[in-house]
Amino acid sequence: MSAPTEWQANISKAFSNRSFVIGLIITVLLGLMAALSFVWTPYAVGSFDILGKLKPPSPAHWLGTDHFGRDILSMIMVGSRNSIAVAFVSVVIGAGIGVPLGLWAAARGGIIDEALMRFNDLVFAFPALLSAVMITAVFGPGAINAIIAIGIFNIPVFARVARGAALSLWPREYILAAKAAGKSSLLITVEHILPNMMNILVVQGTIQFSLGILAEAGLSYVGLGSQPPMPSWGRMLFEAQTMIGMAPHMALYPGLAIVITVLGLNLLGDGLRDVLDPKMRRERS
Amino acid sequence: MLNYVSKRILIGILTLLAASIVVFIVLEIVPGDPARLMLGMNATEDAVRALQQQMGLDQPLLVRYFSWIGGLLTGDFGKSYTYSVPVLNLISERVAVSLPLALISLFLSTIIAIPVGLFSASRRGTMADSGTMAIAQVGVAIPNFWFALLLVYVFAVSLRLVPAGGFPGWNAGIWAGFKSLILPSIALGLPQAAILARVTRSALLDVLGEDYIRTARAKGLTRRKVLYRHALRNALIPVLTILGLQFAFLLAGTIIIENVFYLPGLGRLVFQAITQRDLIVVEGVVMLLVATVILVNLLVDLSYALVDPRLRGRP
Amino acid sequence: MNTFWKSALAASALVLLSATASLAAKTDLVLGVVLEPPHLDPTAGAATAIGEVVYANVFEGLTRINAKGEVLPALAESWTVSEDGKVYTFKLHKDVKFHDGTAFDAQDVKFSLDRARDDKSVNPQKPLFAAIDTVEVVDPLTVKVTLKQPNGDFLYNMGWAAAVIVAPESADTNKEKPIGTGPFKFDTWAKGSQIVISRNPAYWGTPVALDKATFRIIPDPAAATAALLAGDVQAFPVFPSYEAVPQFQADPRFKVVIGTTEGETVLGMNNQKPPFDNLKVRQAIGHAIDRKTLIDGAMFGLGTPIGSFFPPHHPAYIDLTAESAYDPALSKKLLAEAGHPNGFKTTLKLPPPVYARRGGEIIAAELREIGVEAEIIPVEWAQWLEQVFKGRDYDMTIVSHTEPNDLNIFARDNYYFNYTSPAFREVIKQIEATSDTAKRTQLYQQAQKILAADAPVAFLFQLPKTGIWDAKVEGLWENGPIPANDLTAVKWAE
Amino acid sequence: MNLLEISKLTLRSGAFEALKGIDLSVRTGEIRALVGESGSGKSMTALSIMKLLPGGARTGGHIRFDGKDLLTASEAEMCRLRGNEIGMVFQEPMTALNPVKTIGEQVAEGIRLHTGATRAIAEEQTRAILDRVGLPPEKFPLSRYPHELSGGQRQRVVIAIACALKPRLLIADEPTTALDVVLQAQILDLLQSLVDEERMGLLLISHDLAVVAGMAHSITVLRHGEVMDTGETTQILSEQTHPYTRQLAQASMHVPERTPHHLVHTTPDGPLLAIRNLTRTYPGRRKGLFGRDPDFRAVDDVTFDIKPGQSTALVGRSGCGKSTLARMVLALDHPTDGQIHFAGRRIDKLAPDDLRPVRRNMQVVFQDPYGSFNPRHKAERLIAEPLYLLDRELSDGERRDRVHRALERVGIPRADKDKYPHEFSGGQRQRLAIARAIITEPKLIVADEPVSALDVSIRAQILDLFADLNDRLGIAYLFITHDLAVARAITDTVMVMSEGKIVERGKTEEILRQPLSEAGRALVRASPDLHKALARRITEQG
Repeated sequence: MSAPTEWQANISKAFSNRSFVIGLIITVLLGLMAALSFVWTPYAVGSFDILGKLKPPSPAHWLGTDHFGRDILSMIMVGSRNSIAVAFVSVVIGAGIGVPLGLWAAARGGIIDEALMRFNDLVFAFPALLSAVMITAVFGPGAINAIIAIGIFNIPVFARVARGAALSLWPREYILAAKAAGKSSLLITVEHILPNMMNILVVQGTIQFSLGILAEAGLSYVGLGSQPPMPSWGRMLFEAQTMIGMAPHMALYPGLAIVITVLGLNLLGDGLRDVLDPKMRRERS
Repeated sequence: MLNYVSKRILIGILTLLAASIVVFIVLEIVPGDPARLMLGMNATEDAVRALQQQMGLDQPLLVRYFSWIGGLLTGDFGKSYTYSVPVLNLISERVAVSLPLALISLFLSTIIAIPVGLFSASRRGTMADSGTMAIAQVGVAIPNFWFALLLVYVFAVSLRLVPAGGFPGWNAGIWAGFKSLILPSIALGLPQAAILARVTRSALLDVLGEDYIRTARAKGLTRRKVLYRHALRNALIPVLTILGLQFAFLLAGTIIIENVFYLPGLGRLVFQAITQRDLIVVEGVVMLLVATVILVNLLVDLSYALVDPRLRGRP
Repeated sequence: MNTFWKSALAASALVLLSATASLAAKTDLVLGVVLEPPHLDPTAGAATAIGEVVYANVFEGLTRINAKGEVLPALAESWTVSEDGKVYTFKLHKDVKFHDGTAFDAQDVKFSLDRARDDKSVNPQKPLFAAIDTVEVVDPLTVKVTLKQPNGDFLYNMGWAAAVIVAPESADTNKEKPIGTGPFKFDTWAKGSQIVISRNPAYWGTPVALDKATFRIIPDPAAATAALLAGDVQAFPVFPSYEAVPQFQADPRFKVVIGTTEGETVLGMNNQKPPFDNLKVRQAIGHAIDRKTLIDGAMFGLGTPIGSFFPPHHPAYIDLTAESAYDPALSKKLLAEAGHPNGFKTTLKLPPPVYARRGGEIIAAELREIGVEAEIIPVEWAQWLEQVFKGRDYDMTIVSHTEPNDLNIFARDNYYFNYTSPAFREVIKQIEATSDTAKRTQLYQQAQKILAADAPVAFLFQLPKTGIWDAKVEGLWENGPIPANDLTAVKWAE
Repeated sequence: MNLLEISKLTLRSGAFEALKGIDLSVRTGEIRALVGESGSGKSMTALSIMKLLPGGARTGGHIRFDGKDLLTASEAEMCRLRGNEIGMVFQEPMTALNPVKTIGEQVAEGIRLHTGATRAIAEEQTRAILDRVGLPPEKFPLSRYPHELSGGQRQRVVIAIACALKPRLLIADEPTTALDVVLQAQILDLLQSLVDEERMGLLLISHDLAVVAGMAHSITVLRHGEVMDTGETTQILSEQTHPYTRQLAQASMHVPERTPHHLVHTTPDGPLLAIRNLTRTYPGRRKGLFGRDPDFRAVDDVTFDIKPGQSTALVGRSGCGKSTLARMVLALDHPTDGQIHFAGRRIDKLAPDDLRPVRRNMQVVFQDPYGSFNPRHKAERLIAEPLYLLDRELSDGERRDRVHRALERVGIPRADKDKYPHEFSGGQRQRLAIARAIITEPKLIVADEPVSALDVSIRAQILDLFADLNDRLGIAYLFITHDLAVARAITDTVMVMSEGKIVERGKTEEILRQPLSEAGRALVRASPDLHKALARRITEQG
């Protein structure tokens, strides 16, 4: 992707960046936890033990059990898959559609650019959570629709970032040189523009990923995210809400899981930004 | 300047129009018949049909769209299917809760975040800076509904300092109303403050690297004076952008918080209206929120020009 | 953390105790209700939330149903029934006035009943009035109602919220500003927040003890718990959070009353859609469900198991749960006999209430044990009505049938179960035409047995009425024979 | 006693030693030039005096101002000195002013801070000083914002800020590098007269000896953080005892050797490039819903020819339209009107695909050696990019041969083809840019300010390379520059451009010796010239 020497420099810079290291450790642990949950969890998440419900943390159940007697640690482990999958796919959707749109608008300018900007205005004019509620009201709740709802809002974010970065690259002299070498806009975009904005896209992707985790938790919390029997952190919180008086651990641990995950991703994003692109300003709401 | 404003207003109106079409179409395909929902499981088919007729649901799509749009233009948002009162009345009752909530949260977020951002930026690299930013970093990661949950149980149920939720109405007195908005405002405002403090700090740090800061220092200004007189105003543009986004978020994104605190606000109205298929209410509220977002964006753009004279002459 | 919460709760309890101790007998009451009524006209909307506010408080019918589910006189002080059971002559109370001052007389009764039967009627319970042939005003205080055929349930039906008497002057505005004849009159309604009613000083009957009653709308179970604990509401007649009940039971400040309702909760199956058209499959599903686990897990132990479609508090009830006792081995055998030795895949559409969503999770897990993979599809009520109830596009669903006296739904054409049993229909027909109690009891039991044997649905449990209120509040209904919060006898103890 | 006395100043930032024991002094009323190429530590010296160094830099030695050691002075003492006793002017006028404050506020701020004057009095003084620096209040009210001023005007505001309180020492850090030659001369004149009037000491920092030769009393030459040479201007420049000083001086006056027969490539086929009535207008700014500012004619009815092998300079002040013209020639911008013929073929209306053979014969070299390469590609790929224009795809071997040949021609070792751009120095990068331009063996190279971002010694080498390629390969040049020294060095003919029009053209030597147009005269007069400056100083001193 970039010069080996630049790579090496970046890597050593990265590993001396505290945010990056902490963020990376948390993110890697999260990934490992999700991967582990495919082959092993302390208890099966589908097994109910009504008699052993609402038990506080103990050696048998490190994080206690929920209202159906399920092991909360196992639920959190399996739930991480759901959070990661929803957030990741919605970033892929957002970047996959938004980046080409932004690049196209920047390359063509004029009416195409104006149209994209107006489209962005339109999407941004809809408060995100409200629209997610509307989308799930139409298509029904579920992980897939949550992905679509979150992904749609990632599109203009990536389109705007890609467009902005591309617009700042187009007047560069090496782009002019490539034009003088007779290359088409498409070829220039692929060869010169896109590789030179990967840093920004990676950082933005990390940010949207962490926002996606939060958004998924919010949607699940209001019952519009992924559905049982698939565990999800947001729904665990929703279920815990009425039992917080007798089983506070049910609310505590899934909440902490969200906080730590988002924190880890944000730290990773901050670190990446510091390492890759010290000038980039962070865009988020 | 005037031209710029008129262009922005025109774009805003077009966006609003496009939004109305999107909203109308989306809600058209929402499954579920409001008439049947109102009459329930024992209702006969002709009772359902009679109610559909009463509510005007039997009209063709285009007719309904234009009568709705025409109504909006004349300030008539239609009549709620379920409450059978004018939508505008419903909305204005709810705005009286949501708007103060959003404003208090925004106020909280701003008065916490900007001083914290200034404090941190002026002590860049110190323990105080990294400590503050670590807290802010955690604040950004906390889902506000979880935070709300913790607040309710600590401050309302345990310490009984404020009501656990509900809204007595402004008729019960300004203080009583305000008291029931305290916790929701904190739950909404603090995570936003964390974001805003980070933005403020990084905007300030960006500005502090500019050449004109060095010019000001070369004049003999102290670091502190440079921070307040030169850096702060230049850092306001990103801060204003975030503030604008936050206002929209706070006004509309309160669905969850309003549920936790059972506040009768716009968010809960629209959520409830969606589940009850009170589409005309949903359409009205969404259009209002979209219009608000557009208006706030316009105001933010105009305030850029107040802050930055370079934008005043923009075509 | 755990101990922190406990001590926090204990501390709050102490504060509450000291706060309430000094109060003298009050004459106002704040009740929590989960759902906000869409409007306040029970003759134009099915939402139970309407009746929960206005029934017996603001509006009254010819008859009324009391806490035990018995029919009592209301606006009709007495009545006579003709020999053939077809003509009912009601004698009305005199000097009754609507809240707007207009007088109540036989014309209002005729107007109300005719309006409900009309072609243009949007009455949610139109079938209740289907039996009526004519309504005649004999004199201002006498009304004669002639039925098409005898109907044993007629007096009971006239006690429903949808059959309350309204005045022609105010019928069109009742949704917003209900005008009835009841002991309370409507005051204010802050949408999304609360509805206030206050004592009607001109009431014709026994005056009520309360000056004012506020129905505060609290949809969120956690918020309901907090509001009760904080004293913001003093009574929650149908408390939405089963899991919080033990907490209140342990708290001497509160009275917890677990009553019964008319809500038979069933796992509905589409009897015409394979594989549910096969009796053995339906039976297999019934035997796969452990009602005790279900009630413990989804309802926190609240609720009575049922083996057929009949409320356990009814004198004619017979316990048929043994017919579909929990026996997964038998389930698997039945499935194999039905040609599904490895089970099958199906769907389970769940409406919003917690009994359905939580119960659905448990049932899906239990069905997995016998090889049936049920995909959970949560739906809103509007979708449920559209897809399941009207469209009959579903495999399985869970819903509680809360209408009183609704055994006859299994005899209806095109009802969403798609269950057709000529034998059962015949029994229902006989019940409707019978007034004799002993005979009716026998028929009811016969009907219960047919249903238990045919297993058109899996019978789960009777929905409990979890009432929680301040220990000093007296007179609230313990059971819920119909959805109502009758405040006529409610008062604060000295 | 010297006003400023720097002794053994060291500066390190981490492991890097930026200054290695600098000695330097400025007397009251003296103009001391501090000259060095990029990275020599001249700006660091200035910032050390102001104590405005970036965080993490550690200083040693002494900086005495008026006898007081600044390195040990407290921050409060420094705040009292800055702007009051010591003023500073920076290199980049476009960013040196706060965009959200009026120029009045920014000038008055220092005055009020140090004198405690009331707002009214401070504004009075502000008007006076702005008037003095050439911004009369009637034309430039205090309420102007920086963005409403041009670069030269902004630099005047910066000077006003620095001189508002008549400091005893003024530090000017490359105050004219970002400006064109005419502005440069004006700003230097202004600085000189201010310093003379108030008897300030001036520390004038520059990378170009020719710029300072005309006004500095004494010169200190800096290289790699060490003082190479120091002394009186006339003496230093006339004797040139130190080899580095000599090197700088020669580079500044360098004229490449060119063989006189370079026009032999002329063919009877007519001109290689023929421009006819070329015009480019930009629509005026929209004012109201229907109103617009008048259209702006960036290039206005330009006609000229370039013969094969001919090297032509297009000179003019910044904003005169020369870059727009170049972009149209390169078909990177479309003319509003007029025609462009290349090798006898009209090219201004060609479709992108039909342009390929044209582009193959017409390549470009840009100004900025840092921005002209994609940082993610290796040198080989970068240089080979124009081969895309060939009609047939080359084999890997052919491609490599071409790359090797191009690298050889610009004097870069073959092995370097596997390096990334950031691994090359500025001068090497400009060589790469030239290699890229010649790889298709074009007939014309358009070079847009190809040496103006380079240090003088590098600049000389690159000019030599251009001259050499012209000789050996017979490539014609269209050289865009504002620097007459460059034009003089390697072109045969010159066109002077002003406000979109070509106002004068002819043989390079003749025009530079005796310009006829107003624009040409201004350029020639303002152009720094070491020979002339030295001659004048020697006569002045008698």
